[in-house]
Amino acid sequence: MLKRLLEYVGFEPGRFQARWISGSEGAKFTSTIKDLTEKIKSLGPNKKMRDDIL
Amino acid sequence: MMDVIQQLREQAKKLLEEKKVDLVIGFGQGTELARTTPVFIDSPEGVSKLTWGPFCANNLAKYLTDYKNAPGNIAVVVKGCDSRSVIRLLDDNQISRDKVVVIGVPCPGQLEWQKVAAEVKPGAVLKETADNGESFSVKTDAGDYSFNKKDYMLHRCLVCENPNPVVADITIGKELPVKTYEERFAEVSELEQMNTEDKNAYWDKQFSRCLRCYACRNVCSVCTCQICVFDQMLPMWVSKRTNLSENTMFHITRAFHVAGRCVDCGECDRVCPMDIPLRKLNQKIHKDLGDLFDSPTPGSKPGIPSALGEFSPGDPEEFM
Amino acid sequence: MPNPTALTPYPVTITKIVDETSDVKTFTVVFDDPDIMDNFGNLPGQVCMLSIFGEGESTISITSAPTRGKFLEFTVKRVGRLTNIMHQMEVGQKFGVRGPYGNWFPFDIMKGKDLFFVGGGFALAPIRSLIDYALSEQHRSEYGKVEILYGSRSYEDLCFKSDLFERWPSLSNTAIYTTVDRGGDNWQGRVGHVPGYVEEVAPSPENKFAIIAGPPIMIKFALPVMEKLGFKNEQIITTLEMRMKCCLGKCGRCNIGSKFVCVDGPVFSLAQLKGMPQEY
Amino acid sequence: MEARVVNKGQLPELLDKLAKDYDLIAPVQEETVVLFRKISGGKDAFLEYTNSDVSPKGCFLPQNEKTFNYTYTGDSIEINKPEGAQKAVLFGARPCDIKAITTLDPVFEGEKFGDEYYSSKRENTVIIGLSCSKVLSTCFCYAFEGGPCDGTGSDLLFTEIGDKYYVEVNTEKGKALADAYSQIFSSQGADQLAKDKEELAKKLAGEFVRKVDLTGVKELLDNNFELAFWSGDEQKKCIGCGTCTYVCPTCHCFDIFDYPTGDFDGARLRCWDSCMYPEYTLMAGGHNPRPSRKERVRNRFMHKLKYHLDRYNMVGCVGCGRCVRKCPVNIDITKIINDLKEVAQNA
Repeated sequence: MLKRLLEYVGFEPGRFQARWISGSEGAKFTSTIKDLTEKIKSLGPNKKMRDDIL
Repeated sequence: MMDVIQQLREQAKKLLEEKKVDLVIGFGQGTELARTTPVFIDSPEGVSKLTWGPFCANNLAKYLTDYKNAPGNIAVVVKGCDSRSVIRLLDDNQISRDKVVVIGVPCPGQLEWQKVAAEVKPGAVLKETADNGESFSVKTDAGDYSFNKKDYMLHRCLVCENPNPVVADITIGKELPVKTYEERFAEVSELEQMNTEDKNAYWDKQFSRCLRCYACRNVCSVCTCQICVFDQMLPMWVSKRTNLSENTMFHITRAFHVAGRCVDCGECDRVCPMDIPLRKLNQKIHKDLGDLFDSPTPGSKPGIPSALGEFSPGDPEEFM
Repeated sequence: MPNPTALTPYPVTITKIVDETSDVKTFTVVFDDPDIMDNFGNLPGQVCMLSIFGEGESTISITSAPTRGKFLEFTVKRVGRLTNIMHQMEVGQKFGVRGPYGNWFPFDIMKGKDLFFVGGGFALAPIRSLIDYALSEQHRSEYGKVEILYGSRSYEDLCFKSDLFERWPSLSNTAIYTTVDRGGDNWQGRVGHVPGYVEEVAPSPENKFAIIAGPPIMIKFALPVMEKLGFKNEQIITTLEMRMKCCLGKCGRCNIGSKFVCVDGPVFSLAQLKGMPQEY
Repeated sequence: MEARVVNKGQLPELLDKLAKDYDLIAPVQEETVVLFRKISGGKDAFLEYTNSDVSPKGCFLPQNEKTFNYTYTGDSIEINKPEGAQKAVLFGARPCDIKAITTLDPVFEGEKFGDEYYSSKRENTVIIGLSCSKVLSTCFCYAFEGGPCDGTGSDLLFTEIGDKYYVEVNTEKGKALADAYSQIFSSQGADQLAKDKEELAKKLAGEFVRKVDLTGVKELLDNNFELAFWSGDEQKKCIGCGTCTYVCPTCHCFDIFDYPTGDFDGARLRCWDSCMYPEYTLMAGGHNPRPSRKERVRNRFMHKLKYHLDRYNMVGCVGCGRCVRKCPVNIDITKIINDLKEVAQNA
């Protein structure tokens, strides 16, 4: 739901990801993070919700 | 609508006289011809303040939580959409059923007051309104006017699901057929079709106007937190700055925080002083709730579980 | 020269920290710029805005009298975010101060009179500046007898212990009365609430000003006692606190009726308070 | 008083020039909303409005303002203030909103407690007003000695008459600007237009429909803080949002807080705040002097109708009618004034 809402207000698909990983699933965690960082890199710098002072 | 007003006053009077309730919350004539204002009546003599018509946009169920710890019972006048709020508040245990007398009035639609005010002679005094099916006639001391529903109604009324209250102890007036003027999620679908960049540009333009007056939050009947996350100082999740990112954060959070509880009364959209189309955010959630969880509009039936508040093994698992 | 209207604070360095109680500390600070220190011109009763950059500002009364030297003292109770950080600071560290703001105790019209101070708990801090002013070498002769009646929950909660038990009693023509709500092994003095003690000490209102500061509940019960003793509203002076942001009468929140506590206060006589809405 | 004439056809040219020489702030339309923004030329300005949705007070007291940047390690402090304001022109503000700025002046430019951020903008900005051509049903500026063509507070006041603007030169600052663009500001025909303007002002003055009479209200409030009226419907229906205060041209309350951008760096910001929020007066110890809506609603209207008068001898309302239009539940200051007047008469 949140993912859909975020994409609806203009976040790139893939910018927000959620995975359910148990504490015992170390391998899944590493592969997910690797996958995630690669995808994020391919999306380039985030343009939305930049932290400008004013 | 004069007969509805008459009956409304009689019923309210009876409730107060028989001490079944201590307070009646209803609509009274506002300070503009095409506006009403909430009235709080605690004596039988006060019922003449009550009115009804196509200018009763406010969702009075909002006020029920103000009185949840007050002694005595409360009667509240609700339209179909507002009655969904009552159900939601009951289901969320925000108020107890035996404390509330729901006076339901089938609603033929509500007009946007600014649009009406632009046509009517300034300073005119309202005499009478009537529902003519596709339009409302508005009689004033400065002439009679007719407003067709398609052009003058609030957008939420064009896609109304429940013209008749879904919960009511007393119903005043005749049941009305469901009549919609456009497909319910037409606007949402149109936005969904846009590419990411255009969506982003669209919402940036909307959110950049936000003053963060919190009218959308405060008017919401299902915003029932005692201390809102946006008011918290320790830690400060969202600051008082009104820049684009903080505003975006606020609006996503607000919309998502009522996901599954929002009854689609459209009040947030109506009250926004900057005309930000807030309902398009909530409607997106409603559309997804329907698509993913087959969930009806929250509050449209008593006892339906909140789609995001219950777990079912059959729920879609996009993140497993 | 310091510009009191600026929203920018001036850096100060902490030269001394005294633990008053478990949650109250007194910070002695000196402005980094000697020119500002020399010309700060604070008067007893005034307040300052203390800045911990990254957290914000807080209104704190100046606990020290200008007569005691070129430094400022702030007695700070740990209640929120900013004060929490202050309590973790050490001698030599810096924070920001702007001010001085607000009015001051009417030490001019108090001249020639006896002063009777009534303090409860942490609230001895804002009136201590006037006590020290009146007891200073320069001004001691201008005032009559200085009496201080002070109480707190327990011995541990008494602030300014060295002042109370050593410095002030050693000065001429003073009387110190202390009381605590609950006694203990380390307390041989009086046990009981402040209002009751005031009734017992029964100061005569003649030629006297009473300066009262304390928690609302103490004030509530102490005022009838003072009235019974014959004190007039004009003879009773107190100091208030409110949430403040600018301290310049602009940000709007500290008003009581038409008065802004930050510029028209914090010092008010009971006569003034009675003419104001009860909204504090 | 001096006057000039500007051809309507030359206005875009004037605005283009002003945008080049100054920061030009003018009304613009975004979707259905009219608000004041910095514009780059005549094509962006939207002058066919009656009353903007947000007032131009933000030109002088922006909703978000940085007071300084800091670097703070606990052992060292560095503070950098932003530079003073740019030269600016506020064009097309309505008389009520300009009058509102004159009610902010004593707050921010008082002798004892000036405000450098406000003053710097105020000094560097030329205010060009634009008379109203219409009166809305929510307008009541006449009740505060204002009017649809009133020039109070403006440096220049434009009044649209036919295909021309009649321009009143109200200050030296205004005169300097008119002289600097003398090829656009002519003096020809000003006398006739002055008469036309009088006519227009008279006509518009007759179009107000709201009856607002402040007689006795101040005296009532002076002598009565507790009134049963404040426990009535107005506070019951208030939902506690900040709309009225944020759209109000005379509300000036703000919050000051720090925004850290790193472990040691950040900025101190000043942002609009609203007396309608519960957190506004909440103290660190948990005490709140105005704990419920009753006290907050009372404070807002007391501030408008009494406190501002007590402090600055000016009513804290100019009758722009924004809060009347924007309040979600139709709390209406004109009704409150009239109700209070009734209370006063019955007392």
